[in-house]
Amino acid sequence: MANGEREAGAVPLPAPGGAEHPTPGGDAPAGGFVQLLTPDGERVDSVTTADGMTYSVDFTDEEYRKLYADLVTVRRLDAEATALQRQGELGIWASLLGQEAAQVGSGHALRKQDMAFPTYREHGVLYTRGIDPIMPFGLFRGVDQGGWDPNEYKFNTYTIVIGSQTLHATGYAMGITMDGKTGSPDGEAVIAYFGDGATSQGDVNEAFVWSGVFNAPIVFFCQNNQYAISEPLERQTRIPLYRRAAGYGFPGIRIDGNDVLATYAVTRAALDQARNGQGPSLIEAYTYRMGAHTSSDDPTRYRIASEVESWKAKDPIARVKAFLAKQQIADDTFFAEIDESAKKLALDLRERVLAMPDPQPVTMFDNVYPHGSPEVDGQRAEFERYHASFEGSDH
Amino acid sequence: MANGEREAGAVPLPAPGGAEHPTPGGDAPAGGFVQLLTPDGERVDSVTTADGMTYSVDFTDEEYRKLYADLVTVRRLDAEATALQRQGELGIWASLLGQEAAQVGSGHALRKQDMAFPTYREHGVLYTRGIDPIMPFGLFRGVDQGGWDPNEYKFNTYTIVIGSQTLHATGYAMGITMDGKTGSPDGEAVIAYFGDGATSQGDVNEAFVWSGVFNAPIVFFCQNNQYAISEPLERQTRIPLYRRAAGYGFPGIRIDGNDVLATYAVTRAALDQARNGQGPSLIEAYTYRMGAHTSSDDPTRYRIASEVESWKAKDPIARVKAFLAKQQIADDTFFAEIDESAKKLALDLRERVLAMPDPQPVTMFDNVYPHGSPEVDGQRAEFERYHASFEGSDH
Amino acid sequence: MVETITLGKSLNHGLRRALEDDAKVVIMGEDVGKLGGVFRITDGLQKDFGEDRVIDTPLAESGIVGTAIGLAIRGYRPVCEIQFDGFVFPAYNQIVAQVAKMFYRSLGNVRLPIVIRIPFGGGIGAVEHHSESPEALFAHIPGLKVVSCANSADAFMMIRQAVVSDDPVIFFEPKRRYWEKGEVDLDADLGQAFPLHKARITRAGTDATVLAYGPMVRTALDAASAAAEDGRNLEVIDLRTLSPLDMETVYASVKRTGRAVVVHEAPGNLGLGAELAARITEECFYSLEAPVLRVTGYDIPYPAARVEEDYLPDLDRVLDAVDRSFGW
Amino acid sequence: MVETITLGKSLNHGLRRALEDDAKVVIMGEDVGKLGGVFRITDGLQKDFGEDRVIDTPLAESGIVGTAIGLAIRGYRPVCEIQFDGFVFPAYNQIVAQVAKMFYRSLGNVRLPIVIRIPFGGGIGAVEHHSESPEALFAHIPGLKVVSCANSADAFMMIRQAVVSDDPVIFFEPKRRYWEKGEVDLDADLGQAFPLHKARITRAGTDATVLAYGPMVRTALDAASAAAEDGRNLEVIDLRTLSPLDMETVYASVKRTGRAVVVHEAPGNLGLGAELAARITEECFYSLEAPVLRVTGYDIPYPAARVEEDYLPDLDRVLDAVDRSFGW
Ligand SMILES: Cc1ncc(C[n+]2csc(CCOP(=O)(O)OP(=O)(O)O)c2C)c(N)n1
Ligand SMILES: Cc1ncc(C[n+]2csc(CCOP(=O)(O)OP(=O)(O)O)c2C)c(N)n1
Ligand SMILES: [Mg+2]
Ligand SMILES: [Mg+2]
Repeated sequence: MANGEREAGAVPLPAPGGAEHPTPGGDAPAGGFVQLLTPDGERVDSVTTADGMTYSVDFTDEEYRKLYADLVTVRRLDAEATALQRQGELGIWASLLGQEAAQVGSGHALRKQDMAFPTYREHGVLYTRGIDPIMPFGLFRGVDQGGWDPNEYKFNTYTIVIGSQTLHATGYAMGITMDGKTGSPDGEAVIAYFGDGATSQGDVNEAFVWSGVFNAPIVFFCQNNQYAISEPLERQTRIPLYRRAAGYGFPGIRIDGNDVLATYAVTRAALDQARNGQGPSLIEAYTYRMGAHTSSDDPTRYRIASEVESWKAKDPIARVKAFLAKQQIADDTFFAEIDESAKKLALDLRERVLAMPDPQPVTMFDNVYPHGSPEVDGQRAEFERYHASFEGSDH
Repeated sequence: MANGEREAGAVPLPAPGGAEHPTPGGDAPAGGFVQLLTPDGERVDSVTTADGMTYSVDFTDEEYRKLYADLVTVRRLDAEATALQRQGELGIWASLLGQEAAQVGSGHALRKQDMAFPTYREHGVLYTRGIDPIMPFGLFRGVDQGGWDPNEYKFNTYTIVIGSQTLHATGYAMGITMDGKTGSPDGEAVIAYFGDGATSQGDVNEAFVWSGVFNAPIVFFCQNNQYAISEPLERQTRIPLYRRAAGYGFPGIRIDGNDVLATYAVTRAALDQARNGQGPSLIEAYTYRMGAHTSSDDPTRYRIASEVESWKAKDPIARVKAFLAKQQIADDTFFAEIDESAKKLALDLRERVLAMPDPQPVTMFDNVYPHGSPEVDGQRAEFERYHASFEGSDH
Repeated sequence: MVETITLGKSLNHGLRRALEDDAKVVIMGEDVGKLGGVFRITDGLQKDFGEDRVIDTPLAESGIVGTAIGLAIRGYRPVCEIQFDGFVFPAYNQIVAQVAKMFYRSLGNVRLPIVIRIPFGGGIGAVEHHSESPEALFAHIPGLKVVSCANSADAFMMIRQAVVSDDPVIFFEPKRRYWEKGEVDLDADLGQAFPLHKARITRAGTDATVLAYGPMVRTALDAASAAAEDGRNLEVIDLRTLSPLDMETVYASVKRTGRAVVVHEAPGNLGLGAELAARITEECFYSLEAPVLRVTGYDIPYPAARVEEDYLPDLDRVLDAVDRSFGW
Repeated sequence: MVETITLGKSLNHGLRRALEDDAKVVIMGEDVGKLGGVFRITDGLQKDFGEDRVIDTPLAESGIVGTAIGLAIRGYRPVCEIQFDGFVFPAYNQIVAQVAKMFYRSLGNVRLPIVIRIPFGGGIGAVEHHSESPEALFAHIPGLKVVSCANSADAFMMIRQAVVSDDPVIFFEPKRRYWEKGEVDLDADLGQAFPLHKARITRAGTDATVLAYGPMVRTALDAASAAAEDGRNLEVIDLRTLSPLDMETVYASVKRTGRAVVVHEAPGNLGLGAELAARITEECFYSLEAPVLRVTGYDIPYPAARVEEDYLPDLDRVLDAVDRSFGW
């Protein structure tokens, strides 16, 4: 990469638990964050934080293009889902618009053997795991509750009750240690996703306690998208969230969550530390939820248009495109191709979503217990008898 | 006081959230703590912490003697309770042995208008509030569940479910703000007591979240007595507990919890900050549970005698006695008088505990609902009918 | 002034009145402020009463109830909103071990006049945790009172009654009925209100008693209308109070009709229907022509939205139970 | 090798066997390690199996169950100890929303073979929160199985059966019976064990059926002995499984005797007795000579230790209910 070391990106980052530094300006929040790609597409070669960690990326052109393609694709798929919801084909949709870099960057940072515990919004992470993007649509269409095998995909089912999954992730990570699968570069690690709002839940803080005590190989990845539904960050904390970690004895770091490179670099480093036996860390990905909380939400009730506008200037995809163009890593043909292939994927997704069969009502009695239960069996039989009684009638 | 400034006591204390400093030796744990009276009774005039706060006390001789008297008295009452339990007169007893300084010091630091939320072990705080020490014996004798009026005594009922009271305290403190009772020297403040084990509970961490967000006038007072029943501190945290606060954006400080002067000075300052509108803080009182967790516990199963021995050298009362004697603030006659009056109080307590009447069984139906309930009324009537049916029989 | 408004709007009016009537009343919960709650039940209240009266809280249910307890100890009357039924469980410990027991523990010294509002039940096509009916988990706990409103008029009065009550009240709101309209006398006086802990005969009948509450009252009434066409005259009782139960009203009805069917969305096993059946049988043993029958959700987790209509009790299942009762 | 040992020791033996039989079994909880638990049920296990198999956890019940879920997803079989009944509520959210539902949610892909052990019930003279009977709060939740043992032999086998079961099991231990002794065949084979989810007729009788579980089985048996002196022949069923209920055994008995009395310590309102009464009445409507009667704790918070004997069902109250049944 031709870029030299550049001060602008290296916004001062406090050491974990250290005092905040004033921000020299630019788009970083007070306290700074790690940024490797500025909003106008300037690469920062590397950033060294106050605790002596140096972050950089070393991607091939091919890898850069892949990152870009994934960013565009997850945004396009998300837009398709939003449309499907508006058309009544989904019960609800939780859009990731604006958070593509945080998700694609951290998702790529995972190694094959790593396990992810998502919330309900990590469609982008899911995609980078190589999982068929249709997977969560059962849940949002109301066809199932999110039925896949976490161990097959190394990606847990979506969790809706805020914060719960952070404890599951911690327990899983404890299991990695118990299995002797840490302490080497091909050890395993866990990433737990959650939002800014979730940091207020007891469970999330208990997960911090446990991870510290058991030195669990886990990365807590907080997408601070500035809102918990209508509530701005100030309702959850009066200091930056990444600083929470210091109180539990492990590093916390804030990254520009709209910068896919910083996200990748810092997450990869944190995961590698975890797999090497150095324990937990917290990453606060500073980003913004560009859309509504979910399709049921009306954000005009609680935030002003100019705020959303100001974040448009920090778009996570535009900056990568600018960078690729400037560096001649990609040209308009490439960009058009990616748009095209994303569109194709989206239309294919649409078709397959529309083709999703409604479940047979009687299947609601399945999978209540691994070993079954006479009560459920009895009610299923009763249900079938009852419905059979309507056969031939207009029911 | 004739003591000059003295280095030994001014063990370096990190700024809230700052990195730990090596301890220069003596009895302070790694990271240091605020100490104004050494184990051998040397006064330290004042201690200035890394965040620029200076702590000292300015007691009259009379006040010193009162402190000593309270320390001796609460220990003597506690011993009486332990004896009563052994004799089968109490169902259980949670002894404060070893924690007298943390309780008496913080209790004295409260101003009249301040509200305290205890756990089940704060008999010493209760005593300093001027409350009849018999009050908690209903609970421990099994006569009631701790029935007093928190607002009358500015001292909440004991809370057994670990951590719950920290949220109650936070809500109460929010109410102080809503009532406009902060921002002045005669504002109100709240103190919430809890143990080292409690710091792992979600509720306690949620209380930190809320207090930070609402800038609640509250002091979190953690008596780190090194154990949660059998579990040593390392099962709850890998760094000192006082550092937890920094992650929530308010100051945390560690004090020698066996030093009644440091406890008083730091707690008083924290409460005054709170009442002045400067929000919450966390005090970790570093102390030791000299006895069993409760009378049901057998600490020989999980800790060695030499550890207990080493803490005897840091006894919270012996050092005050040594200081008073050295400074000629009190003499043997005084000490004997205090022992005598404490004993009298203890024997009086014993008598009154033994005289506590067993509740009438039917009173168990009282106080279920302020407005009553037909179901409870019906069951009470039923109960009375049923018991009346045995009248004259041997039941 | 009698207006025809939705159940949701009635709650909004009721809460507004509660805020007006007593300066100690505060509303707290997630998104209750600017947004007015995800169902807009608190719409406009923060704007009119300020951020100290209508408090957007951190995202932590245990914190909501736990701090409400502290506020209540200080003399406030907190009304907590739990965003959806399935999210009350992080607060369950504070509710069961503290809210329910503090009056008892303190020998009557500490009153906790807290209302915990919970939109409950299914039928809105939602994802997991948004359609549950956990009322039995509260009704089983001594020290709590539990109520549910079923129509606009009750919504307006019952929420106000709950707020002025010194008992802790778990207030279940039938979320899928939020948009159903009814007449409400917005000047109605609390003093003359129908008592909070009384059931109401919503439709008088002679042949069988159908017991329902919350969202199922409408279903029961629809069933009664359909049954009437077949010449069967069902009595429908809206329980309104789930703890304590108003059994006098229930017994009197069942003794007249000789038959009872209980309807609720919650799983049948250990649902309210179990308790009602047990008590009715004990009290009306010789009046019953058939056992008390239950039409409830199945004993499975709330299913995916696309099959929820098959899970939820409906008019047909109620009528089927009535038929079975007559065929006993 | 048949030994006469306490119920508590039987659980200890059972857990030891479970740890021996499967390296994936881990025990976790507060004070379960060096101390062996406050009731010593895990005594010696950490010493023999190591700190990775018997884990002293931070003081956080939600954390205990939440991390157990993660361990289970990774293939472990965690056995969680909750120190006392009254302290399970901080974990209630993880139990209800996650443990109970993950198999369903994942369409059967995620099994959570977790056992949650809860010492429950009163009678030990303890302070608040140490004597509660919250079993109905779990039995009402689809996706959980709930059992309770009543004697040493069952304790030894049932805890092992619970551990090998892929269903999540809430395992209620009758804490006041921990010190009662009984014969246990320590070589007993799991394969030939009496099924976990079957009730057992503990004393055969003809005149009335007494249903009990956990600590009340002994009370019921004592009542039956006393009744026998008066010439009344009571059948006592130890339910053992609280969810699912083994109704076949119950129905058969009640159809024979025509009378049923349910006994439990939990408050009556919405307790297990309600469900049993409702089902028995529906199934045995024409066999019942009297309504199913319930002898339970009252609908009040668990009272102070010095009056608990008046709160708890005892022999006399059971006999009184039997009398009332006969007098119906
Ligand atoms: C325990 C719980 N309480 C409330 C909710 C309702 N709820 C769903 S999302 C949400 C806000 C979450 O905010 P955040 O953690 O910042 O994540 P984001 O949605 O912004 O990604 C709330 C309150 C829930 N799902 N779970
Ligand atoms: C929620 C909850 N879980 C478990 C217990 C049982 N228990 C009582 S005291 C205690 C240890 C408390 O340790 P700590 O917080 O350090 O306070 P200490 O007893 O040392 O003063 C435990 C586990 C409880 N009371 N509440
Ligand atoms: Mg957010
Ligand atoms: Mg402790």
